Amino acid sequence: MFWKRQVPIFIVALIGSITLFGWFIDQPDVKEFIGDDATQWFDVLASFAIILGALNLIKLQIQKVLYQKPGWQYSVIAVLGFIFAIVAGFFVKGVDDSVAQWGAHVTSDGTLFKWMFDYVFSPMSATMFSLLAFFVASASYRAFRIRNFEATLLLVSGIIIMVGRVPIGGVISSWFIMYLIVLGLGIYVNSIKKDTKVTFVFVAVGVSLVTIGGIISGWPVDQPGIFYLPSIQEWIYYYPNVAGARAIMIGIGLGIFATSIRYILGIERSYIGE
Amino acid sequence: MVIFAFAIYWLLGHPYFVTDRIVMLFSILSLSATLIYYTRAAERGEEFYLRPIPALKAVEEAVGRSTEMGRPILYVPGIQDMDQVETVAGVVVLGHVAKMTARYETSLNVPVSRSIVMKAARESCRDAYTVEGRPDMFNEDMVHYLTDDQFAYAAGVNGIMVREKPAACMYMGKFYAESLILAETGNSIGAIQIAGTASQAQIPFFVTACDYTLIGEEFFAASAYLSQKPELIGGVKGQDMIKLAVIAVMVISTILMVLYESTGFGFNISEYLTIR
Amino acid sequence: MEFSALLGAWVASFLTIGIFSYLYKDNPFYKIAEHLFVGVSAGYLLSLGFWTQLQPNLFGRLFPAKHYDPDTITYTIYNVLSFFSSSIFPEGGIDKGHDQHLIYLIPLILGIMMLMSLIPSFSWMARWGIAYVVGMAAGLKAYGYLNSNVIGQIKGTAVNIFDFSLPIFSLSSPSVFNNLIIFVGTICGLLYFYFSKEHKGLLGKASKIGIYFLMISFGASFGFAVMGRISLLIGRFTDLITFSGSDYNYATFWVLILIVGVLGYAAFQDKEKETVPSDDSDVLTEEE
Amino acid sequence: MTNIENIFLKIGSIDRRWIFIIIALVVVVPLLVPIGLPIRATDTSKSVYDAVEALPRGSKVLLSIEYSPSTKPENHPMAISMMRHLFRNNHKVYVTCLWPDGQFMAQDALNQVAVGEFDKKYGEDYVLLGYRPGGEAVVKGIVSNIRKLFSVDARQTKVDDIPMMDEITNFKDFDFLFSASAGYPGTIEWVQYAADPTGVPMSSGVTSIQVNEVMPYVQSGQMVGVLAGMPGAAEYESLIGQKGSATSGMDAQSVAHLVIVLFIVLGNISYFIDRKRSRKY
Repeated sequence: MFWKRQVPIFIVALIGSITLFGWFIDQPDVKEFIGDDATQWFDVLASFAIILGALNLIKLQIQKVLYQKPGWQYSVIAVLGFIFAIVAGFFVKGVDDSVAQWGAHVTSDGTLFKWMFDYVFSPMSATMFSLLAFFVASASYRAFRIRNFEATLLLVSGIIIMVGRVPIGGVISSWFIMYLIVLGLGIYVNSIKKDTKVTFVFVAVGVSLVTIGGIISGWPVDQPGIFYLPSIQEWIYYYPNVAGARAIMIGIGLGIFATSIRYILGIERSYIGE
Repeated sequence: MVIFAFAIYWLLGHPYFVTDRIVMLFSILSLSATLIYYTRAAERGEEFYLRPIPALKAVEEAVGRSTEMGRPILYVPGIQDMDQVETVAGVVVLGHVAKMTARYETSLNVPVSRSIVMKAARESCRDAYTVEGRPDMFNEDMVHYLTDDQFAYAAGVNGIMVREKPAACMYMGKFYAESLILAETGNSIGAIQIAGTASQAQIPFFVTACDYTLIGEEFFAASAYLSQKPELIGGVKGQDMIKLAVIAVMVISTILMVLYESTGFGFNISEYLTIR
Repeated sequence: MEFSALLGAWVASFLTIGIFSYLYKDNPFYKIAEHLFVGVSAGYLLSLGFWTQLQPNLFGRLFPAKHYDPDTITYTIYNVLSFFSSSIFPEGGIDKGHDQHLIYLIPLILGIMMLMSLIPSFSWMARWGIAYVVGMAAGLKAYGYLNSNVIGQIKGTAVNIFDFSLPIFSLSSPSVFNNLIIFVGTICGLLYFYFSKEHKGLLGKASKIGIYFLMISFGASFGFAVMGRISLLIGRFTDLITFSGSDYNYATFWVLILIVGVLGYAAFQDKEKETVPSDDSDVLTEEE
Repeated sequence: MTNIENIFLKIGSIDRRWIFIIIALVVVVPLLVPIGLPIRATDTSKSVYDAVEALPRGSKVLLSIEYSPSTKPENHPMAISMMRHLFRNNHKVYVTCLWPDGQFMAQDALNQVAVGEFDKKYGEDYVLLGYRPGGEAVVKGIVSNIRKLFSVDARQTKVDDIPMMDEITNFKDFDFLFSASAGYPGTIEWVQYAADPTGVPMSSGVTSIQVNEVMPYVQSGQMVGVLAGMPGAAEYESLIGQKGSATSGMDAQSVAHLVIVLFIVLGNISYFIDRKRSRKY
């Protein structure tokens, strides 16, 4: 129990307080240890963690093959892929020492490792992500509903950002947006008054007001600014959005601060599986 | 004690101390003290009020509706392992949901993507059914492992949704891109959907596609609230107090800034807030 | 065109289209590509972590070339290791510009303990290494987040909001109105996450305003998320268009035809089978 | 009226594979047949440009590459434009990577810009220090002593043998930091452990998804401007007056966004019709 439980908790407390209070200590030896060696150890252990993760994954795949679990044929492919990557990483360089020595081979052009990166790893990881573009499209069609005021606010600000930020947003005239707003308000008026006449009068007055305004000012694309998509977009992005994002950021910051302190004090021990 | 010791050290000429960061040291010490104080208070048995969270009420409604319709409930605890706080919170909420399904005799379906999560989720369901006096209704297969891979898992859950047509779908945990795929399918089968996550990039998708969403900290507070563990409730309370302090500092510094820049009265607080 | 690049283009277009075929439905092409991805990325990360950190910065400090002396114990061990793998441990020590620091045996031991945890009965051994990483991350984060995400943000919000040298209202440049938006929005947003009091009265109103700001922010995130996904798709298609050129023997087209053909044929076969519904297919989809 | 409503309902329930095909088309067609919409720079992109422009010639700039091939279409054009801008103004460029794949991306961009376009000299005008695992600890290491962390560069040359590294011992020796980032570790870690504690100005180019996480830093001045996603990269390309892959993607981006907005609107119309009907019964 002592080795499995107390020691890790002690390590967290010790290393945690050294790094935390190290921020305030201005003594060359301490500073050097915290700034350089302790971080180096961290980096070394982070690499071991990466290796551990990779081996764990492959262990699971091999188990799948050995016990012939459903879909094990595909796991064979995963294992083969792993072996290929290891061969490229440790055994076959593909170029002479004069071009790239061991160690530099993972970045140099012409090596087997680089080939694997360019034509196997890279296209697949990029494609996996780009699949999402399609799902976004179908979800925006079938799931993004104006259920309540909050969702409306979300979708409207999302749409303004989406259109206002790309070049096409700059081509859309602010007068067009004004017409859209008049029509939108018309639908709203109709849904409360339930009277076609009122709606008609409202829309007619609105449309003519906008038209008169347009004729007088000569239809400038980006005037008045509060109806020009790139300007509205910029405003939302830089002010209300930042206010919301900042509230979340402070919340997250406090949450992480609290969790870190709890780790250091040994109150929170989930990392050892408790 | 700490302050006293520090005062002596300070008077001795504070060797080896980064004086520029003194504001930071005091914030760290005082905030930690607040956290510890409320955690201790909760452990001593002091009760703290936590406001009701609408999405949790909706869970009960959803379970009721599933019972009426005779359809199961689908619960997705995210795609990450137990080392993520959100997954832990998800499993805590699962225990709560399992109690309700035991009470209403509705069937529960929990597909998971990590083997450790499977173990934890099974335990928490078993406990819930035992507490409600219905251990007979619990079977291990209600929590089952699909696959580790993100999209394959999403596809598997989609398959379950389309075939079993659950009346309610709940997504509580750490989500990445699959949030969208799940919420969309759930929407297309007309299920009541309730989500909870702290992944900032995924919240918008849940908000638009689900009926209720627990946003970020709300989700953690909900799990503290449901688990009734004193250290978690104390933590929520402590963080609340810190939040109040942050707001207070914000208001006071703003007033000071307005005074300083408009009338030259007072001092420039922003210098104290800049810590190099 | 070199053979390796040509082969690469074919492999890349096969994998890309194989993954895209998932949009039609889950199928063997997708699964092959996906599992290959899992295996290759595991091996890839392992190799990179080893060659960029462990070999130069750990072994490079334990066995630096600077102090090479075959008579000492360390270098005797080194020569044995070198016998097994001269690529990792080249003759004469590792020359990465380090001095010898035997204190780096500590992270080495912790690291080896981490790897030992692959054996189930030693799984606890990983905890030491993890504890180090967790502890250090906690110490760094507690300071970093408090400074940048809390105090820095207080400073960003606490400005002279009634600075009347600024215009009262202006959309996209600093103005009193915009300062107020940030101030009110941030505080109300924080109040929404205040749990230990019921949201009624003034607090209720403030938290309502707060949630509106949060929603606008989520809306912006949503817009940006869509933007990002589309950009990535554009990048993929640009590559596929490149690979469909004559330089690459029209790789994209041929692979596309192959995969569409096979999937189409399978769909056709499925349709004929549909008259006899079988339980088999159900079981299969569940595993997926 | 009911006929129109029925059509909308029918559209509302089409198979999603049709939507997939539409999206594929609206992305591919503008790529093959460009429209050439004008690009106007947003304020946050302009501040990045102005900050770089204001650096005195020969400044030492740290360029950190933190993305992988999966977000290459967004980040790579930013990195390339930034390098062009830096090399054109004769700054010294130091490249580090917090992501493993970052060094391939960096190598790619350097080959294209430093070697291909500007014929700069390795070790004197630019250096690729490479990748180190460890996230925030690497940033902390760079702030404390970069020579200890990067004892060798990506080509395994010792830093003591690299002339331009002579005047560099830690992060404070740099005049500016630009991070091209796609997540953790990335911009946020640079702000927290490097820029905020030292006061060295920094700026960043991030993926669209990440924008909202860093915006508060930009607004409060902890960061100087930000390039947001592929449109941000396109804006930077137009600011430095050299078009690249981001600009050519903008037409497809514009059209795809419009189509998605159209989807949202259509979807909601059929939703309302549906709701109206179910209320009646």
